[in-house]
Amino acid sequence: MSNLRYDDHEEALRDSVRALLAAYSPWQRVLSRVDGDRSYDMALWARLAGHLGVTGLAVPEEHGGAGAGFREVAVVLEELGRAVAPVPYLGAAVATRALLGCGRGDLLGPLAVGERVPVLVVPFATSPGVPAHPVAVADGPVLSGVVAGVADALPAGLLLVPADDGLYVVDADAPGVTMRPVLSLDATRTLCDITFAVAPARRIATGPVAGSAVTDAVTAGAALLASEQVGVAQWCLDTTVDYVRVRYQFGRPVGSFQAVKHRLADLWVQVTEARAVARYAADCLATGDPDTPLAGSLAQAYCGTVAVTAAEVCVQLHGGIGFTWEHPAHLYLKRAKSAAIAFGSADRHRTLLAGLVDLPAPAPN
Amino acid sequence: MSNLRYDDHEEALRDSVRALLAAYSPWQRVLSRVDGDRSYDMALWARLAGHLGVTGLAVPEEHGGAGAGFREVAVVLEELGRAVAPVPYLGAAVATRALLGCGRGDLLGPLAVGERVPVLVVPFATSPGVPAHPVAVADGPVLSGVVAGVADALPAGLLLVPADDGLYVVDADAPGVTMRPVLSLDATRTLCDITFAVAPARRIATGPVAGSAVTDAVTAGAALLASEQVGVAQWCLDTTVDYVRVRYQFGRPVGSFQAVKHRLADLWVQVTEARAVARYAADCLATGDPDTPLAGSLAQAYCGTVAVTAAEVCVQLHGGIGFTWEHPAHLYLKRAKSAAIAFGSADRHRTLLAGLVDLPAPAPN
Amino acid sequence: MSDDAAAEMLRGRVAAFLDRHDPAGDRTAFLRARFDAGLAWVHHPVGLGGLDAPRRLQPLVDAEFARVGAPDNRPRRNSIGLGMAAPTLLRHGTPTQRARWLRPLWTGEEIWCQLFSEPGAGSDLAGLTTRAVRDGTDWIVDGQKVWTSMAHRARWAILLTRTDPVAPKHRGITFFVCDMTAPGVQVRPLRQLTGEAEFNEVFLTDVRLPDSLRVGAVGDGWRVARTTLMHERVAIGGRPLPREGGMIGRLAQTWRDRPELRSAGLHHEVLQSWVRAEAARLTALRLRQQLLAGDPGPESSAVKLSFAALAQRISGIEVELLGGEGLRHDDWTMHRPEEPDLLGRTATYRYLRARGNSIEGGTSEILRTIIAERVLGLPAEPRVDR
Amino acid sequence: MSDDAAAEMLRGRVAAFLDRHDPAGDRTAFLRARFDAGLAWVHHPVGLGGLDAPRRLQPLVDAEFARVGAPDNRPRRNSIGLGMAAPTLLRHGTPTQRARWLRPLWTGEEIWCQLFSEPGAGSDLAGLTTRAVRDGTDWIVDGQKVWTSMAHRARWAILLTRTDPVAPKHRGITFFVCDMTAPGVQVRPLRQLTGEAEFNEVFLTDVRLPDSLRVGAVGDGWRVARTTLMHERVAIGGRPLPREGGMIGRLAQTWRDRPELRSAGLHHEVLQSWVRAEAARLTALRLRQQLLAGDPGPESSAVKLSFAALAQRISGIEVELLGGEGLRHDDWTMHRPEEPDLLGRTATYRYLRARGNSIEGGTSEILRTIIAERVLGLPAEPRVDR
Repeated sequence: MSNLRYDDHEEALRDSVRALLAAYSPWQRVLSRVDGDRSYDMALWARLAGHLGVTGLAVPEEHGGAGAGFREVAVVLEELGRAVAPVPYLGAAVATRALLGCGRGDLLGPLAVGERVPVLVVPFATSPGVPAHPVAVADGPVLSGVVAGVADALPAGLLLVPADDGLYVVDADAPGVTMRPVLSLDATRTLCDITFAVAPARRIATGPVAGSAVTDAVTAGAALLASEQVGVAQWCLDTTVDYVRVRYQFGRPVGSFQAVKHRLADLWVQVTEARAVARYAADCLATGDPDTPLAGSLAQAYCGTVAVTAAEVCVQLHGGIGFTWEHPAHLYLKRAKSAAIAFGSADRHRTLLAGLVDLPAPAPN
Repeated sequence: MSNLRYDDHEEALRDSVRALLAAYSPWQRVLSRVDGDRSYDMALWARLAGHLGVTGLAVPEEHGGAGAGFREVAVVLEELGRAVAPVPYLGAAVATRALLGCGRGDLLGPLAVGERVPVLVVPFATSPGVPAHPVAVADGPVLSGVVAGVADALPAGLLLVPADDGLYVVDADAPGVTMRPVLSLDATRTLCDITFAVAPARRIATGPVAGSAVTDAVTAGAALLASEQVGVAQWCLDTTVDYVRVRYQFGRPVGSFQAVKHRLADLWVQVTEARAVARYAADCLATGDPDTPLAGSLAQAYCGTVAVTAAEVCVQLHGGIGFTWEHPAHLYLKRAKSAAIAFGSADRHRTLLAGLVDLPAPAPN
Repeated sequence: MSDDAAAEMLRGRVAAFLDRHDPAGDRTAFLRARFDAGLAWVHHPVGLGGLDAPRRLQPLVDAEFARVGAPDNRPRRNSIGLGMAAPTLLRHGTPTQRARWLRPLWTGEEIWCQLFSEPGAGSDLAGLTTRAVRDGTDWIVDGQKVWTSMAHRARWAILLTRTDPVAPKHRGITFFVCDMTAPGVQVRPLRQLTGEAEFNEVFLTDVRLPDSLRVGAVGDGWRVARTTLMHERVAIGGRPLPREGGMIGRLAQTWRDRPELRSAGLHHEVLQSWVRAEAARLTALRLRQQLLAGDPGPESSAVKLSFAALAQRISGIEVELLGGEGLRHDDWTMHRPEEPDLLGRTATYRYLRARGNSIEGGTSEILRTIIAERVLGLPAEPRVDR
Repeated sequence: MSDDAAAEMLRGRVAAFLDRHDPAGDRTAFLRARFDAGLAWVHHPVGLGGLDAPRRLQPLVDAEFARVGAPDNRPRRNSIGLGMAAPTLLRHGTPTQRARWLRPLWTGEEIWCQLFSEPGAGSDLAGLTTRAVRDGTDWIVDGQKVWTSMAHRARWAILLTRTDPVAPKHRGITFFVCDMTAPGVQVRPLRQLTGEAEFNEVFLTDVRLPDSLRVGAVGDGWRVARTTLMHERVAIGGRPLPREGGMIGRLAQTWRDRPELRSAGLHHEVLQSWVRAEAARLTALRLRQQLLAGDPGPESSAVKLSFAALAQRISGIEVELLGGEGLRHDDWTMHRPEEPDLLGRTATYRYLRARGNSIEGGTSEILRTIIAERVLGLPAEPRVDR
């Protein structure tokens, strides 16, 4: 049976990540970066790799990683979500799954020490089972085409590019590769459009292996993103609770008004449920459970909406101050709304679930 | 422009219907009838006809009616909904629309004095544009077949039966006609299954006239039912407000707790909107506005859900007492839930709206 | 003793017990013997049905007995006795009381009910007004209780009374065990909107209870009752369900079996409900894992809230999905079911019965307030009562 | 005078006015003359822009002027002046005050803003702490105001101050008109989560206001402010929209124009939103018909609540419908728009800006409380403030 709890070592991992983020990535620092278009904080990334070694958690030990697994990766993502930290951790985890899926864990060695971040070059909105190969291959091999709205690619060193005949790797600084940052809804995770113009590439997998490595990686993205969303939602809940306890109106803490209390109680229920769902997804992913596609779709059908609700309630119950640029709530709102589309919307995942659990759509008229 | 208000004479009509229902159909009387399977209160019906003359409101003056219109009929339905009164007024109004639609207002003369109630023999759940003609015609003509779940037929005298080749009338007490009462969710409007076994009939319309008379009558049902639903919802809101003002818990009226207040405020907003929607539907119907199909579908896409919500909130905020048989809330809950299916569910009407307002469904994959 | 050692010890005890007692023999004798062997509630003290073993090992013992087809104590017939009265008596009862009541309670020979709620004291339970007045070594009880399931079959009741009408409201309450056969106890069925009567009203008129039926100190009844109520919430939250267990399974099956009923809009509703039901199920599972690890957490309130909301929503969708069939009901006559037949009857029954889920056992409003104050630490409202 | 007679009289006045004044001539001169002719606010007294005519005839006059292409007073540029300051001054101002302010306010020569909200007094407006202390015939004002739209362009402000710190909180408030050019008035843009700044913070440091700027009696400011706030809510609820006006139109158009984005689940969401938007629109229309019939009703609160909820929901659906495109924003730079460009910018902008709809002009929470207490007559909560 799936273990939905946090083990003691996972709690310890959480504590150390939280402490590091509190020291080096307070929200004021995150906010100060988002007016630019290259918001990634690679100094923070280096600390996550150097101080805590968490960038290689899912990298096998023989390749220099911690040999832990995706349950631990999910715990780190919770904390990163809680801090809206601008680091390419999610993208690296997805790429890790892709490389492990085609037996090329050897390419992950540098990641374990925080270098040469790998990223799967698909639009951030890609959902499992929707192949989109806008990149064409020619002899060399060389790649040509444009992939729009890729997350975590700006600071990446190694691009994993799915194409019709397999999965390719391209150096991010190879000739013919251009990354154009996108003005993103979530400025803490700036997307970019990547143009390949006869860019030299290496093929690392072909046929069904490549196909399922990519699909499984996107499923992993859906499953892991849920933990980040839980972190976002938990921050929004905690911060709102703290605020309404000290904000007085009509001579009382706002948090003593029953409608406010009940709204936050309902939100707590949702966050509690989202946590169980996210743990299930992480555990399935970590143990190779055949229920992983279902768990990933369930996660994105549920947790994304919870994070958005949490951020919306956070803004609302902060009143005017929550609507300002100078308050961090909007960073979470934008992260949450953006993440609700990433790796497929709730609606898309409900459709996938319909197939997985035999609840078919009506026949067309 | 549509008139969404109540005119003075409509308010006067409302007052007189409400006074009559208060005197002759208090909820205790309605409740006492619903343990049987023939719950219709034809003594009350006779009073509505005799004292107020409201059974023939939409019957033209030359046939002995009031020559008013469906705006007034809608006002009466609001009050009947408010009292969950067990009379076949809705069914008679739908049948009136059908007979007027095929130029046979002459058959409505008896209705104006409360006799020989006509009813359109279609399942109560029928939505506009879904023809279902389970009755076959043979020479005579005679009709054979079964129509299931017909509302307001038990006390009817004149059955209007759609068939493939036109619209027929059958006397309710003709040989070969059997009405079997159905144990109904809404026992204040007991449905029945009608079996025609070589029952003698008269054809009163053919071809497109018959088809559009039936469709328009079902649309009228959707449009008019909305007013009944507003009446149901308003009773639920008013009764709940009255209760929470006097019910004390924790030394305070329950209605002073903010979560209760806000829930009732939200409900008031919904009822207020439902009233505007229902008035629009009634006005369109009364004036022959080409927007009537849209108004009818809008009405059932909105007002049915509001009535259900109102009844559910009513039960909930009454606490235990609202869950008992001896409190009238359940009569409204059952009426509301039943009416939400009648003449097409909200879902069905949203689909109809999609066609009417050019918001097409996605192409099938 | 480690868990593994304790488990081995318990398995041994069950095996030894089964050597001496035939599971196919007399049911009551078998259950009494099981109680006496300490295999009823393993976490209870020796002599009170237990062996002072860790509570989380009980499922193991139950499984061992089930494996050989031994009779159980029909726990659903006496859910209030087992779930609420027993833990309360264990914690607050005198040795004499525990010795008298726990054994026949566990074996099912004596059914228990709960006389807490009153017409004027529902959510505000501590506002109760049923009086108990001392008369020599007895107490005379007068008042009316409501929403009492099993009262018509119960031998005993746990009863809250007001013994001090002038003390602050939580401090004037005393807890008793009420003899349901005593003169002056009158039980009447309370008919619900479904037509049937699971519950009762209980009228207490000059009911004479000896002081030996008092549990806890005079005026300390609220504290005793908190033990009862805590177990009520845990009990509701604790059942593990398989995927599609409960109402969602009925809806999903109807969807699968009846393609002609499907529509795109209802597909959306069905899928949303499926997702929410599965999320709630995983939450209950996680709660259970935490409980078994000795780390209960406050998730049980979440589980009850979601359960009620889901049951209401899912059954409502099912009625709508059935369309014309959803307008037909199966039975309005007055019955006295042991428990609601949620999955056996029509969708209309499920829809109506589910309205009670957010009222019984603590309204959803009260649960939200409990979560807000006890879990989130939000401030209480200004109190105007004592 | 009957309505018909009054309408005929007004049509005659407009025609006569247009004979004497060229709509294509100097804008300000034209508007001043229109005010002086009593055709600005026909329900105002003669001399204050009106003719003591029924208020409901104003649309007729406006339509007559619009028909010949006459310049209007750009009402959206001075919405607070026209919508809130003017009715307050009319009702509570002295003859001198009304004569000084109403004409340039109506013509748009002087823009007004509102200094009511404070960082510590948002929903609880009467909890304001900006002090005004008498100094001879002047008042010295100190404090901080927030959420002030148009402050950076305004010539005057309506201002609430606390003049008696020990009186019960609603009774220690005095209403002033603040000269925004006075020394000590500092206006700073307040950047919103959209990146732009529609609003301002206004710091008042030893601002000296002559007593002639006081409106209403000392300590009577709350009563004066209620006039202002009543008009705020009516103003928001009053706009008539065509079908698919507002955000629903954008969503519907995207749905029609972009078949490749469609999904069955979002179809359900789009249709539900369409229905709710049309219901809200008909409600606003009905409110308007009631207002015109002199029977206002409380529907304006319903309209504002629904407007906010719909704008938030619809824009959220639009972002989701756009999928990958919905992740892209158009502009985060700091702007100072006259009003939010809700239909011109990206869906992300609409989504973010709409978060403010349930906060500005009275939070949705406060509106619900107002409905509960004033419309439904539910009891107030126990008050712990003065």
